[in-house]
Amino acid sequence: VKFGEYGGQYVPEALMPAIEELTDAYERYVLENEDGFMDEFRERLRDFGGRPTPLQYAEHLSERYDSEVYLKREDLLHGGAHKLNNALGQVLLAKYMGKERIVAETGAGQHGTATAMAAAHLGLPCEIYMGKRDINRQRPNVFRMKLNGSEVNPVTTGRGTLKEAISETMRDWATNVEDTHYVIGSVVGPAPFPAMVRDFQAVISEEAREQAIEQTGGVPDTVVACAGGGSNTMGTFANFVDDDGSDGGTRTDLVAVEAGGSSLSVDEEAGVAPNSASLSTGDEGVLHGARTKLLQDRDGQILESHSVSSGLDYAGVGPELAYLVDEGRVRAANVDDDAALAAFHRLSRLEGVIPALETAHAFAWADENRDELGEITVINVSGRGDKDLESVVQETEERDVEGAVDMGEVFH
Amino acid sequence: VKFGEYGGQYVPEALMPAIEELTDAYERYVLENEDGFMDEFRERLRDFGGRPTPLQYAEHLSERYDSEVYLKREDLLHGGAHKLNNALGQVLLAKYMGKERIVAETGAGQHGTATAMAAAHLGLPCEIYMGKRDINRQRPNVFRMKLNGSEVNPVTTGRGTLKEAISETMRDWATNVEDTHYVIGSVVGPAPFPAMVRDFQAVISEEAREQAIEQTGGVPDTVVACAGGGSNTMGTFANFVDDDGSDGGTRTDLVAVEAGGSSLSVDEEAGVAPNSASLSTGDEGVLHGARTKLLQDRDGQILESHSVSSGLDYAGVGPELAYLVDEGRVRAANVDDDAALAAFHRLSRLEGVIPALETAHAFAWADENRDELGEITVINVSGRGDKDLESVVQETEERDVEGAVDMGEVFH
Amino acid sequence: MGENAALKDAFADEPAFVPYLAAGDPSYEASLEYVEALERGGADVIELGLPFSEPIAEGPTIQEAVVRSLQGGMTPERFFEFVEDLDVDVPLVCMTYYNLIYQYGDEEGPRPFVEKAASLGLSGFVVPDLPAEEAGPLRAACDEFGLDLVFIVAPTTAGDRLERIMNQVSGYVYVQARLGVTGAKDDVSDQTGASLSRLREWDVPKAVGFGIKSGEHAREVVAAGADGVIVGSALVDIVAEGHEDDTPVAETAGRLESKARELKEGALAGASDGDAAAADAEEAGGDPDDESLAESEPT
Amino acid sequence: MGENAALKDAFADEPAFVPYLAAGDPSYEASLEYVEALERGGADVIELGLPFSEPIAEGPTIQEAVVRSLQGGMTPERFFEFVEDLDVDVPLVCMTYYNLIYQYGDEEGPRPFVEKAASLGLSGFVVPDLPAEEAGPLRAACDEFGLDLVFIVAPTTAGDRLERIMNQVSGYVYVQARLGVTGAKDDVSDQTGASLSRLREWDVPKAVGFGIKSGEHAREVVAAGADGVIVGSALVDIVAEGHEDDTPVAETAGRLESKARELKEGALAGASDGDAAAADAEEAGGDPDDESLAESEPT
Repeated sequence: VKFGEYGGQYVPEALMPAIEELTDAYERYVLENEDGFMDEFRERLRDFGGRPTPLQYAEHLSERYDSEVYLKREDLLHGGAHKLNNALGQVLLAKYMGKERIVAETGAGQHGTATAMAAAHLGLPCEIYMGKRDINRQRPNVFRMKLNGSEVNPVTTGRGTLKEAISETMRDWATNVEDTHYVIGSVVGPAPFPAMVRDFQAVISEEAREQAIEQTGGVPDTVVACAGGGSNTMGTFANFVDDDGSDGGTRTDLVAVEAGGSSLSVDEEAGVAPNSASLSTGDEGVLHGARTKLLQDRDGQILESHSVSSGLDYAGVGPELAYLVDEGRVRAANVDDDAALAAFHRLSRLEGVIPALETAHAFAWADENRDELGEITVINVSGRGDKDLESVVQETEERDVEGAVDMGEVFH
Repeated sequence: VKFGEYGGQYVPEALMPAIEELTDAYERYVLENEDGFMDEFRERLRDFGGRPTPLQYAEHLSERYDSEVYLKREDLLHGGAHKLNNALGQVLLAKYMGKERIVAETGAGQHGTATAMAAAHLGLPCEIYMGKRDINRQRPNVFRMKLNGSEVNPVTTGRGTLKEAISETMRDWATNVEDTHYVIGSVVGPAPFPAMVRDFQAVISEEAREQAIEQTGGVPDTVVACAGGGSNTMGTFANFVDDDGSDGGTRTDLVAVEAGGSSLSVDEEAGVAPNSASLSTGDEGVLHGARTKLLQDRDGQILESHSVSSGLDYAGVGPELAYLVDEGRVRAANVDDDAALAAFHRLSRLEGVIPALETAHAFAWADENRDELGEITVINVSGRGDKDLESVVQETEERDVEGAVDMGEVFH
Repeated sequence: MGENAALKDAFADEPAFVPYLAAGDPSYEASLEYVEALERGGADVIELGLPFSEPIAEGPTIQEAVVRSLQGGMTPERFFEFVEDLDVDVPLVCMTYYNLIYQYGDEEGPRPFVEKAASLGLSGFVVPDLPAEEAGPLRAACDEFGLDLVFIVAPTTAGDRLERIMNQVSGYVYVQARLGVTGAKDDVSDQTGASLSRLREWDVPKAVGFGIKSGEHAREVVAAGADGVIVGSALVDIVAEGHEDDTPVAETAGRLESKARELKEGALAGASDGDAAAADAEEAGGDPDDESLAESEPT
Repeated sequence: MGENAALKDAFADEPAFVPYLAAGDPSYEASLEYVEALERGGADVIELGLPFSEPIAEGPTIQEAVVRSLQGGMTPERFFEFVEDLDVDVPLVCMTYYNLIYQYGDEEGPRPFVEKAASLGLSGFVVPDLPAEEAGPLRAACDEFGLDLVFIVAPTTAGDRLERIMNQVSGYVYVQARLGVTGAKDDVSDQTGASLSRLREWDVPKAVGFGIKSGEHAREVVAAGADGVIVGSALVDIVAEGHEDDTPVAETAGRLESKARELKEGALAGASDGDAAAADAEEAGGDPDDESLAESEPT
């Protein structure tokens, strides 16, 4: 249940029996495919989710970087992001476990919408906790959850964002643990969540590795993914971790790109880190059930994180990712808000793929570090950017974003 | 170039040479796969577009209708609708033809965004004509087109909607015909467009037919698609047209569901048909380059059509579809705005798939006519409903929609 | 092929001036005045637009005329009344889109419309969305009732297509001076000379249109070999301006008449230039038709 | 296992009243008064909250207390000063989340925090997000410095887990009366009797918490076999109300003192009931621990 010193199960006692039950179910259904769980999961991912997603050659980026760049198109998954891989896996697991109710937290709403879709698909009632402030910033995702029949419960404590929503969902779970499964949205939380969510997301790299070998003749030299909590990151890296050159083959460089926000510095007085770069700048600590790298002040109080991309805006990160960074197998990098916005515009214009702002961070890193790209580069397009249009327009107007089109003129 | 009496090439002389050139290119590249055009098209549809899309068993609808209901998931195609099949085909064809510039019209923006994506992907400059009124109603799609590097040209004539945008794009084409290709967005317009667009969209039914046979052991009894201009309709029907029972096998019932709007009656005085049911209620006439069924007054002036779904809001329909309806091979049906809204909510809630409002018409028909569904029913999910969220919320609040959730409460 | 001698005759003696106005723009009564003013100004043939709701071949100027006319209640029936009420002696050509012709009357097809037009003395049709390939039924009806069917030849029209058109055309051929829509630019394209050159072998009057806005334009076009000039947007502009400024109808009519005179005189001047240039060329042993329009301008 | 006799002793003679307040809520000075009022009201042990920014086990009442305290500048260092400044004689237990314990001091791990706590005379810890599985390092530090580590037993805790917890607990065991978070409901769960029954075999004081808001609740819980009652939200409510209404600190302190007295007296009354019920049961030959809480209420 640990990744080196990271991970563990730092949760209220009331939840521990449920976590033991989940651990047992994870081992039986996920790891051992009991009752054909994994077969059904894969089949539903295919038919409902739209897997496999393509590994697309990106002609114009390849020219630009003098590297063969391939896009792993998780933006094409049902719901518009990789999130469904995990949500569908967990809701199905809850069904196998005989649970009768689903709860989940959501920040920007991507995990919430994925969970709501999965719950509707599998016929389980679902309640989603979402910060009041996020609710008002992410109306379309709130609509989607409600359309799928989920309840959306506003969380008014604290700043009303993801951190508070997670805490509140844990409280619900602690209250209704006997019939309820908590679908955690990333590779965070108490064991077995980080490993289980990784396993559900690992389909990304399972496909990408096979596709890369088929399309290029070998494993890629560089694999890049953005990192917030780290679920798309771990999903994208999982099957490449062992491509570490130890067998004399290619050592695939794994780059986790965090949100550098507006600055990497921290305002302890205000309790704010204007970034979400916990892998790059955080310290070890315990949050939301796991020991991992955190943005915290010297006392251990959790800082308010920030990113232009709300999906990366989290003060923690998956414990396995923290471990892989410490081990040197994964490289932690970060780019700032401006670079991410420029990358958002660049990919949209050059390749006809509008990425999520989260995703744009991975592309910004590639652009800033093109000399570090190997011959074959795979970048995970973790989600599509439709949800970000309004905020990109607004942010673009407020900044001087390199290569951005004037979005407003047509309405004048 | 004709389908019975329908079709033809009713365009200004200036365009005729381009149409002859296009006809030649269509025959060589599309029909004969010259220079491997179709191979490249299929490969790009796969890698860039995300094909094949799944044929998904819909458990809860199947229970409700006592028919095995399968969803053809075109909503999972890149861009969120079937539109890319055609846009990618035509932009690629333009490239093979040596054209240096793309123009297209768009109504709700689905075809415009698909064309803009395809143009960015293939590196061709692109201008999209869009009614001023539509621009203001469909801001997110305008953003998407501009992000993909396309120009969006507001059309201020008339009511400022699709009909005027088509006319304006024809004018641009007539002016710049030598280096420009006009990517028409549906199976309408002068020959060879209706046949060519059908061929690009036919991948829907090519896949669906194979998938149905693989998953159910035979061709479906009923195939349902919504119909505006008719591109998803023809794409969904094309490979089932010959399953007409003439060989003693299954006769697949093909149902084209039009927008009944608020009423099927016509206000000739105001020049308005409060529906878009040209197959069901229109008369033969000539519009936008083809003879087909039209919503027109007794003099032949084109009526303003209406639908709650802007993608169906068009006074004409593809000539081949008009022909197949006359021949009795395709059944023309329609459902009203209220039924479409209820179906939008129903599919979202029961299956975790939020359909486009266009698509919802097909599901509304199935709900109202469940006794007519055969043992195996395929319904085309032509697009996803993300684009329609705001208008659905608004329309739902204004009406008493069966089974709709109260969308607003969470924000109060 | 049936033919109405009136149209061909209008081009016989001197370069013809063929103005266009949308019938009923901006009102039925005013429009009657305006059309009659064109005759006074020297029109040899008048193209009278029957407005269609989707005028795909028109630029903004004529689109707006169409909207004004439709809002004023123009319909095919009213159009025919308009023709009856009109007091002009020059031949009239009805310019409209095919759907209106097709829908008229009880039976499907163009025959009732043509029959009605013939009964009112109209001389022919120009139908911008009806290429030669689709024109069979209308051509047949025109033949039956002795009306002309004018076709447009575009700069892109060549080879077989040109043959096909020229074999069906009657009255005159409408030579489109440039690509695009009506009224788009206000200079005269140098494609005109090339277009006219391609048409030389056919014995049908060649009227050039698209972008002719002044007497000087008309002169250049005729000097380049045209048998006539077609002018629409420049005249519709005057109607639009009068409408927007609430100018008295008589005053607008007067402006139309003098604009018409300017254009007719330009065309006549062009004919003299053309004769002179041809004479020069003959002297130099060259072929005037091979010269570009720019070169054939008077120096 | 190291142990601090003070805690166990507090439960020795009569049912213990264990109130909770967040240190520094709503201000450092007021909070000192409030905690001291609890002792005057009859507290036997005081659970003093060191607020953590992510209190995942708390309901809204205590969450808000945490916010007030943090906004008032509470930190671990200030907390220790608070303990020094506090003039109470009953044992103090620090209730906080693990990250604050883990981060304190230069080295990683809980030892510096425990050492500091011991030096100030604190008696032990309750750490809601530290289950027995992860408690090894803290348990070791507590052993080293002679402090108690209180664990929570939930209604869902059974079998091996219960063994594991009971083998590590010292001071008292915190019996969670119901699933959920602190302060969620205001009735007393009938799960309490069952929970206490499962714990009977272990010789450690059993203090019941979660949802006890009145003397009557306290009485019921003790009557059901509890050795003490833990009350947090009901007291924090008084602090919150005083804060919102700008009530003078002394007045709020007075209310806290009388609420404490009510709860302590309820607990004492429950002990008499329990004795009586046990006597009744003994008479009837039954086992009082098997009876549900409802049945053991005085009739």
